[in-house]
Amino acid sequence: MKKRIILSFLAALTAIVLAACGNSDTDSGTADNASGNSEETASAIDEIKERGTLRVAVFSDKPPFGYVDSNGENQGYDVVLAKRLAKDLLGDESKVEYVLTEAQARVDLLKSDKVDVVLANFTVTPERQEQVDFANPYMKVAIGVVSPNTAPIESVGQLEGKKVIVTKGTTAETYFMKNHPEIELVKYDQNTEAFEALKDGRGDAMAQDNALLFGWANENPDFTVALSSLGDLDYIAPAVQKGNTELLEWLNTELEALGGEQFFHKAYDETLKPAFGENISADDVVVEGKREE
Amino acid sequence: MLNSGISILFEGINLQRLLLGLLVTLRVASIAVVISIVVGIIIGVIRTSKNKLVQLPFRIYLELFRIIPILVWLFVIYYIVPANFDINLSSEVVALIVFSLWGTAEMSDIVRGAIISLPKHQVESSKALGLSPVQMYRYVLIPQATKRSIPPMINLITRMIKTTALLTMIGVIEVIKVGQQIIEVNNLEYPSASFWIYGIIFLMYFCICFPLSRFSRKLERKWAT
Amino acid sequence: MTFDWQYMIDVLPHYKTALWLTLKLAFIGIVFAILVGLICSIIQYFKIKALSNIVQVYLEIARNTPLLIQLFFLYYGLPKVGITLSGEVCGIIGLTFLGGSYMAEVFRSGMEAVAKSQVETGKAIGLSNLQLMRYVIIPQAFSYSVPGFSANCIFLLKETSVFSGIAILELTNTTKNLMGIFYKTNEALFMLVVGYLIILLPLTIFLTWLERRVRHAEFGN
Amino acid sequence: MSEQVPILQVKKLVKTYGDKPVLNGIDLVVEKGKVIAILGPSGCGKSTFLRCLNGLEEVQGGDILLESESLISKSTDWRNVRQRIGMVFQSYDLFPNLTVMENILLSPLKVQKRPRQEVEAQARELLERVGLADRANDYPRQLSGGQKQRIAIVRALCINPDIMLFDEVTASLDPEMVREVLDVIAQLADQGMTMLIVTHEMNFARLVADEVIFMDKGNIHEHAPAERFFSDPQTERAQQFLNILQF
Repeated sequence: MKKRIILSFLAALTAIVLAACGNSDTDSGTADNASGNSEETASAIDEIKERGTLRVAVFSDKPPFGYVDSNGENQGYDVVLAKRLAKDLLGDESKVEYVLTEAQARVDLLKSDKVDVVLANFTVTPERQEQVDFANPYMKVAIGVVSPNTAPIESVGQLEGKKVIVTKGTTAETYFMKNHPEIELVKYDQNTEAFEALKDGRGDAMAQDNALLFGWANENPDFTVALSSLGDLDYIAPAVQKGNTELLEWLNTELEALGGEQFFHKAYDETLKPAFGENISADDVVVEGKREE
Repeated sequence: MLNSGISILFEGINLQRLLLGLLVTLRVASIAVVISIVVGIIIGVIRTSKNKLVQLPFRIYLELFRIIPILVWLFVIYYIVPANFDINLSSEVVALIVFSLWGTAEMSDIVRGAIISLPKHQVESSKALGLSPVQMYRYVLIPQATKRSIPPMINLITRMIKTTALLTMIGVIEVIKVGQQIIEVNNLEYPSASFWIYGIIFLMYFCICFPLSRFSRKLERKWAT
Repeated sequence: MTFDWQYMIDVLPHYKTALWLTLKLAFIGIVFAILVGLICSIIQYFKIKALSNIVQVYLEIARNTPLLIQLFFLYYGLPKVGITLSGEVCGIIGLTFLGGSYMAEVFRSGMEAVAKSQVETGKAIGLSNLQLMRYVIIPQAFSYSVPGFSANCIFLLKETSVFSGIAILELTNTTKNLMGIFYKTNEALFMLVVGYLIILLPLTIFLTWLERRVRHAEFGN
Repeated sequence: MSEQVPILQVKKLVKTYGDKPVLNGIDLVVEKGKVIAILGPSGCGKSTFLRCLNGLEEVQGGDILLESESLISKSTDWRNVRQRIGMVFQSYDLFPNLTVMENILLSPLKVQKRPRQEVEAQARELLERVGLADRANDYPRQLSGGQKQRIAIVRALCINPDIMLFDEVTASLDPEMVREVLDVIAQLADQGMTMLIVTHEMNFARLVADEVIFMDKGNIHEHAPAERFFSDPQTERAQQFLNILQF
C-alpha cells in the first residue's frame, strides 16, 4: 500500500517533468505560436463586431480611474474611454463587457485572450512591451510616495529601514525592486488592500502612480504625497494582445482622433478633477492620444 | 463611528450586490457539487475494482488534489491552460473545472470507502440467501453504502462552499470581490467599512454552512448504528 | 509550453525563503491548533457546563466559515476597532482558530472511541478524572486520532496558501509576486507546485508510516 | 463475632433507566469474610447491582452502607470508596498502552501514593500467586484472555480492597481458560476475602460461595446458604432456573 502510494507520486512527478522538458524542446521550433495565431485570425475587429461587445479590462478598485460605484456601475476615467471606444467601434457605448482586473493580472488577461483591450492604468514599460502591444498613450505618470502628515517622506533616502507598501504588478513595485532592493516592500494584490494597509499602519509609506495618489490624498487629509515624482515620467496606454496589429492600429487612429477633439481633457474634468482638486492641472496628467516630445 | 458603519449596507444597492455576489459563489458551488456527485459515484464504484491498473490512475488523480492546495490548482488552470493551449476560459469556468475535479476526486473516495467498509459477511450472507448480484446491490449494499456516504458527502459540500472564498483570487466577481468594491468606494464616508463588510460576508458563509454541517451530524447520529 | 530554466534557477532563493516561511507558519499554527484542540476536546468530553457551550459556539463558527474571510476580518477588519496585528500574527491566529476546531473534533472522537469499559475500569481502581485522562484516555485516544490528525496537518499546511491574501510571502504569494513582475507564468507555477510537493510528499509518506506504526504498537492485532 | 457491624449493607436499593425499573428495592447484608454468589437469568439486574455498589450507576432510592457509612449522598467520595471496594469486569480491560506492571502499579502509586518499592513487592507476590510473575513487563496484547483476566484481578487486589466485586469475569473467556481464573478467585475465598460474585458457573458458585442470592426482574427471589440453594431451592422461580441449566 505504502509502496504503491510512493510509486504513484513518483510516476506523477516524472510525468510532469517529462511533459515540461518535452515541451520546451519541441516548442523552440514553433516558438511564438500563440502570438502567431492571433495574426492569422481573419480579423480581430470583425471578431469583436461579430460578438457585439468590446471586452475591456478595467480596475474595480482604483477610483477615480476605474471603480464600481454603490449602484454596481463601472465608473472612472478609464471607463469613459472604454465607453467611447465601444461607441466608435460598435455604435453603442453600452456594448462594453467590463472584466474587472487586478494590477498583476493585466498581462495574463491579454495573453489568455480574456479581453480585447486593457484600460487599467497600464503604464508602458520595456518588460511589458515584450508581453503585450501598447497603443498611443492617454495619460502620463510618475511614481509618487504618499505618507502620513505626521511622518512625511520627502525623499527616497528617508525610506531606508522602513516599510513601503506597493500593489503587486505596478511600476512602483518594479522600480523599488530594481533601484532600491534594500527597502522592504509590503505587497498587496489590490489597491483597496494597499490603501487600507497604509491607513492601518502596516507600512510607513505607499508608492503608486502619483496621479492615483493625488486623488487619494485629496480625500484623505491625514496623508500627503510628500514625494510626488520618482524615477522617469512614464506613459499610460491601452494595451492589446501581442501581435494584434489590426486592433492596435485602429486604436492609434482612434486615440489621435480623440486627441483632436480634446477628449481626454474633458474626461479629466468629468472624472479626475473632482477627485484631484484644484492643485493639479490637467496638463500634468493628461496626454491627448499621442506621445509628447 | 462603528454604529454608523453598518448603514453602509443600505447605501445604494450594496446589500443587493453582496447577495448577487453570493449567488455567483453558490452557482459555482452548486454546479460543481452536482457534477462531483454524479461523476464521483461512477468513479467511486469503478475504484472498488481490485485491478491495480484501474486503481492506480484514479489514486494518482485523488492524491494530486489532496496534496496540492486548491488555490494553486485555480492559479494553474487559470494561467497555464489559456496561455499555452489557445483555449479561452473565463475565471468562473476555471473555478467550475477545478471545483468539479476536486469534488469528484473526494466524492469518489467517499463512495469507494463506503462500499469497501461494508462488512464482508454482508456479501457472504446475501450470497448464501441466493440473491443475485443485482439484488445484492439493490437490497443490501447500496442502501447501506448510501447511509454511510451521505453524511461525509454533505461535509464535502460544506467544504466546497467554504472554499469558494478563494474564487476572488482568480478574479471571479463573487461576494468578497463585491465587498471589496463597496469598501473602496465607501472608505471615506465609513472608515469602518471593512469591519462591517467582512463581518457580513463572514456571517453569510456561516448561515449557509452551519445548517448543512448540522444536518450531516444529525444524519450521522441517526444512522450511527 | 516553454520553460526558461535559467530564470527558475535565478528565482530559486525566493522560493527557498518562501518555503521556510510556509513551513514555519504552518508548524507554529499546527502546534497551537493542537493545544486549542486538546483543551476544547477535554472540555467537551467531560461536558464541563458553561465552558462546553462556549467551545461549541467556537467550533461551529470556526468550522463553518472560510479561512480567507477569517483572515480578511482579522487583517483588514480588526484595525477599524483599534486592533492592528501583523500579517504573520493574523495568519497564525487564523490557522490556530481554524485548525483548533478541526483538531478538537478529531481528538474528541478519538476519546469517545476509547471503550467505555476502559473508562469504568479506570474509575473502579480509583483514578481521578485528570488521572483518567492522563493515563488511560489520552494515550489510547491518540492512536485512534492519528489518521484524522495527519489529515488535519496536511489540510492546515495547504491552507497556508490562503495567507497570500494578507501579504504574507509564503509560497503562493511569492509565486504571484514573481508572476506580476516577470510574467514567467509557466515557470513560476511549476516551481510553486514543486514547492508544495517537496513539503507535502515526505509529510504524507511520514504520516502514513506513523499511522501504521501507532496502530501496530497499540493494538498489535 | 455476630455483634460486629456488617461490612456492607444494602437497603431498599432502587435503580431505574428512565421509566424502566432495573432494581426494585434490593436488601442485602454482607458479613465480613463472606463470599456471596449472585445468580439469575440475563437482564435480571445482577450486573447493575454490582455497578451500583461501585458508584458506576446513579441510584434512585434506598441506601448503601459501607461499615455503617452511607454511600448515597452527593458528598460521597467514590474515589476513596473504590479503594476499599475493588471490581473486576467481564471485559478485563487492561490498559493497552501500559505494561502489566504499569497497569497494576497505576492506582497504588498515583491514587494511593504508596511507596513504589512496597507496591512493587506486593505486585510481584500477587503475580507469583496467579502464576504470571514472568509476564510483568509484557503488554496486554501479548497475553491470552485468561492471563489478562488474572492480571485484572491482581490489579484490583493490589489496591488492598476490603471487598471484591466480580462481574461475570469468565463470561468472555474460552472454556479452557475459565479454570485458571476461577482458581484464583477460589484462592481468595480461602484467604477470607469478602466477595460478591456475579457468575453463570453454577458448580463454581456451589463450591466457593457461602451464600447465594437468586435475582430476577430486579428483585431478590431467594437468599440462602449456597449448599441449601442448590440442593433444595425454595422458590419456584429458582427451581425453574436451576432445572433449565441441567439438560
